[in-house]
Amino acid sequence: MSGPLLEVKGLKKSYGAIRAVGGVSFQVMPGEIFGVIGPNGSGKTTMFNSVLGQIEPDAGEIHLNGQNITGLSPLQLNQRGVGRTFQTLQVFGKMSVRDNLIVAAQEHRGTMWSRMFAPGDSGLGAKADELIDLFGIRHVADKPAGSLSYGQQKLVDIAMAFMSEPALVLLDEPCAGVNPSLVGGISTLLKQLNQQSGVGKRASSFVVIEHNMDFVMDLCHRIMVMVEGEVMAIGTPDEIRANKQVLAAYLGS
Amino acid sequence: MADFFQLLFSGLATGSIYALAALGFTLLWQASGTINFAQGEFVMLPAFAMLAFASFGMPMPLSFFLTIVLAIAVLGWAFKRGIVDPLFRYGMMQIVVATIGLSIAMRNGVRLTGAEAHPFPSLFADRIYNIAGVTVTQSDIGTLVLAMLLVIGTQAFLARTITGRAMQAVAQNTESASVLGINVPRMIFYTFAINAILACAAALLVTPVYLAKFDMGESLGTKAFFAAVIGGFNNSRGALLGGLIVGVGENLAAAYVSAAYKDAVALALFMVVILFKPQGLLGRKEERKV
Amino acid sequence: MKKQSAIIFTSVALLALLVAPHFLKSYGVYLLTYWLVFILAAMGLNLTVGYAGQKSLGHAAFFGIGAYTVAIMMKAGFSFWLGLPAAAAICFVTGILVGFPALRVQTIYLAFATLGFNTAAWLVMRNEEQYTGGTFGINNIARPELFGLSLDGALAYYYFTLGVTIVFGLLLFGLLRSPWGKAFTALRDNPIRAESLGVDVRNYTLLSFAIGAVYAGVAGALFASLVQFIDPAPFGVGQSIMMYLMVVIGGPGYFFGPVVGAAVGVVLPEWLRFAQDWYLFVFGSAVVLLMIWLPDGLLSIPDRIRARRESREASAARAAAVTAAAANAGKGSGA
Amino acid sequence: MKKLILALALGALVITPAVAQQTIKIANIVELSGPGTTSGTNFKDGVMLAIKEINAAGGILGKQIESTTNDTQSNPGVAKGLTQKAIDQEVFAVFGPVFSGSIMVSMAETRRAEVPNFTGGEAASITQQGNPYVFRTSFTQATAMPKIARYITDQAKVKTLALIYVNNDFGKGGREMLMKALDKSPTKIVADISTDSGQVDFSAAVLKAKQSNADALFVYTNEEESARALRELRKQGWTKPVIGETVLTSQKVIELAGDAANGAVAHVGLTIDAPLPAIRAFRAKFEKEYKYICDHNGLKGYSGVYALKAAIEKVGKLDRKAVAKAMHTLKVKAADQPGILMDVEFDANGDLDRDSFLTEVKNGKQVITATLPPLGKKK
Repeated sequence: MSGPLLEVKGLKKSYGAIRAVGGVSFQVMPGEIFGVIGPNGSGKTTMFNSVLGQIEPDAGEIHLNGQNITGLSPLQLNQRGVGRTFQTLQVFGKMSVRDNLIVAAQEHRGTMWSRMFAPGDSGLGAKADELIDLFGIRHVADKPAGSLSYGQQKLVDIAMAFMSEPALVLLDEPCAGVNPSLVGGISTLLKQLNQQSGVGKRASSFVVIEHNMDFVMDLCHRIMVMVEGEVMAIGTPDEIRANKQVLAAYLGS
Repeated sequence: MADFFQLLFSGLATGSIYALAALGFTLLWQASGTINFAQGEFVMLPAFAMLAFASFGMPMPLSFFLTIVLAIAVLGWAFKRGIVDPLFRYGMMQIVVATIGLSIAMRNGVRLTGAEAHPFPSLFADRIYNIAGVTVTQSDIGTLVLAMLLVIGTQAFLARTITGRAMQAVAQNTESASVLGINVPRMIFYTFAINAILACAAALLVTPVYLAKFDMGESLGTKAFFAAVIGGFNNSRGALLGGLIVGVGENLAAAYVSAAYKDAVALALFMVVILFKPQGLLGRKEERKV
Repeated sequence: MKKQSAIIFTSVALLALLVAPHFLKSYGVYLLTYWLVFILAAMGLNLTVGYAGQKSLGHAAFFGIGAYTVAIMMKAGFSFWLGLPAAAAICFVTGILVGFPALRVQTIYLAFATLGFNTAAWLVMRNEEQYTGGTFGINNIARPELFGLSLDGALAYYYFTLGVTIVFGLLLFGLLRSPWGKAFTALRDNPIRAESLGVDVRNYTLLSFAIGAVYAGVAGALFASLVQFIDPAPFGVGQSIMMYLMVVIGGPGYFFGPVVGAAVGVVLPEWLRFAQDWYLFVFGSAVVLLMIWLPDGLLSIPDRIRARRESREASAARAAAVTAAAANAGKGSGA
Repeated sequence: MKKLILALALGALVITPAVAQQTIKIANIVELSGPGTTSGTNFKDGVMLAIKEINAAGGILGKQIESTTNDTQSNPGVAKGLTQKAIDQEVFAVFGPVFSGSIMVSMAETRRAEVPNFTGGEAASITQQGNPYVFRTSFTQATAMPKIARYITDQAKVKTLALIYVNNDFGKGGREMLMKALDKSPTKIVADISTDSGQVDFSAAVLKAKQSNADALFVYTNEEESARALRELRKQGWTKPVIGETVLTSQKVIELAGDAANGAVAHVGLTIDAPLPAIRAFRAKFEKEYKYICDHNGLKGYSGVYALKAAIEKVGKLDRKAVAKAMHTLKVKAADQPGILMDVEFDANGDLDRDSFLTEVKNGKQVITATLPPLGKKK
């Protein structure tokens, strides 16, 4: 019964003569935090965007809970419980923080027509408050998101991905550009969210791309190393740390 | 067949005029993301300036030269500093509205001097040639040749000279251009200056046909705008192609399709281009930024 | 606090609108009605452009479609009350069709596409003479009756228009407060992120056009009955650009932006007539200056004042912190 | 800037209510911007010149004329508001607008308020609605076109005619009237070519006319477009007759078209080049005052004011209803009322009739080749 939540099989994508991803396969189990690391240009982002429906892979299949989701649009993926964050800040700058959180989940409440003229918070006020408190952004909750500091916006950005209680969340460099003092906080938050610290009603799985090695090693249950579009290794943080090949690739041969 | 060539040639002559005005559109768009809805008025003002200088008894070349100097100052420098610079960072909406306001002010300002159309001296002799059943005037040929030369000359300037290349670098990527040590504001000003000079040249060529009138910029601006979009808003050669297509297209349509719907042909092409090749026939693709 | 002052302001304005015509002669009443019609049209455009971020330069086409629908139907013997919903329905469908290009192209290219649509609509209005009267236009368009009351008088028609504007204003207000409003704003601020959060970009884009078009269509219907004559001229690209100007000058994305913007577009030129021959020159220059002064529109003034106050407070706080730090540093070096 | 301040001051003056009944208030509601600018400006200047003269000569019934001028932007919606404004200010008469769409809405307002309205419009439909308060200042197309049609068929012996018209209310109205007038005649229209207002390139239009092999071409467009059409005709070697109505042989077209205008023939209701001393004097006065040569619209405005003056003097008091009534069937002789320029007769619809001219451009000058009697006299 407890098969993989996400299964990627033989994913391939080329841009002209340049092969970005050359046959990547992996599985993410329910409740697992799955890290993806690799040098720049190793195909992480291409793999990520293929899973998220931003680009169409040349070959391979992607399954969610055993269902084939290859080629579905970002919208359809979201409707099937896939959330994501972006590498760069992607909050709705002119809306308040609270509205940012509400809009992040409202489309999962009822139909489009039932939402017409419905109350503005879609019954998501309590949920939003929960996350606002969890993320410690209560003092800025009513300010326009665009007016916050970078770190605060990053927190809002991450919180938005969890508003609709997704089964799978893909996080693209959640620590990029963040003040080192905040990195630990984000790690703790993600762990809490993963262990359903009163937020998710079911276990959620994460896929995390990140360059910050300490962060990945601390957070993830398993880690996949990608080099030149191929999977070099998949294993627990300890296994990866001990892998000579990985060390060589990272330190440069 | 002679009829067809008659239409084709007249269309080319008219189209080269559109191209000249369209070129200004594309230059400003590339350099500063400005869509200048007052572009037609930018041609109308120099026409009146030249007439004004001429009315003081100045010879045409001198009044043309003085008009260029004035245009660089007003339509180039003052326009950039006064309107584009303060609004640049707010984006397209604000610049569009400001240039609309500017065109209303310019048109109605000139109207105060009179609502009459004034004849304008042509550069060319009033002579007609008959080539294999096709009649052309010297001014048709002259306008076509001069307009083409101006478009090609501008192209060559942008592609061949150091300044021109620097201007193109700025148009393509402002940030890396400034990293390379290019004086970005100056290059943008040069673009505005060139636009002003082209407007003066266009005024010299089109006014004998369009006649100097306060609202002459209205239809010229619209046609040039269509031409620029069809050819490619971010490509100077596209302006030439677009201008000629619009000029020839409306003539052929008027003769062979329906005179009342002659604008619909350019329009249909315009829509097809926008929907299927929004960067224009010759434009390069712009990445959609996340 | 902000809410309260908004309520007070709105009620005072409404009261003024109710009372004002009694102090005005027929020209003043006509001008107010004209203004209301353009408020309604600009409200629709504000939804499309200001809230949903779809750059449309074809709004006057919907305005014209609404006007012609009512005029043609009334000439054919149908009631205004049949024409009005027909105008709204036709505009809704056309709006959806015009929205499709917005799924392919954005920003200026969308503006170009809508501008092209407007030109095409105008050509049809001018050339299809058997239906639209061509350049002769349609004359003697009647004003409707409401519950047996004739709306023929200037004052009656004013109150009728005011009523329609308020009803549609409330509907829009309700819509914008609902989840739809947030979805539109999300679409404007960041369509890619919005889609990744489950916002159906396609549906909301099309609806932003369609609903905006309905407002323009209803406004057009009221316009036809107000002027009692229509020809293609006021439905061309120039009018679209003027409507766009009204939205941007008023403040795109501000609910009351169209009210202020339409005042600038409709009432200001009339008021400037004391400048005689100069009035349009002054108007054009005023638009340029307004834009440079307030690029986010006239209704951004309160926000701007607030932002200025906040930045002043912040810089004061910073200065205090610096002084304190300096004092500390002084102490430290002194010790 | 000084001008602006002056304008502001004037504006303030206009707003202050005038002393009732001491003056005769007239509102100019004309096209001073948009596509109708040239016509509207000429019309207004004509009206203003007449007012100035009349005031200098002691006014009408000893009362001075006071005028306001407002721009319709060539937009009927604005024209309607301005007419209401004029009525609010209790003007005695309204002059303008010239565009038929605008006059359609403005005359509905003036009718309701029973204010005489003098229009420069030529569309036949204006006076076909039974509105007793609207009056022409020129021929309607319904009067002019039969006159020119008679010339085309009887004198020029044209069997087949090509027609180039401008696709606006003016052009289309003229086209319909001409077609109606030629309907029963042996002359057939073999090419019907629409052009746009502001059109620059006439090569396709002229080519189509040539292809039709017509005996003659009728050109019915505004001044600038007429000039461009004439140039294109010459370029493409058109040698057959070119015929027009009023505009084609006007001073402005000759100025703009140069040599290409030579040979063009047109019927002209009231022309600045008429060999009449009154019109010569008017032309000189107008040019001195406004620094340009006025077209027929200037004459319309000017003579319109004098027609109003004649009607008021006939009634002997400032009573709008009585004046409007007197305007119908009013006959004014230039001998009694020099400002009317030519003898004129208004009918029960508010249409006017008088002598008109057949003109031809010879050596860059408009020459009158024949004087045509009023249409009514022939019946």
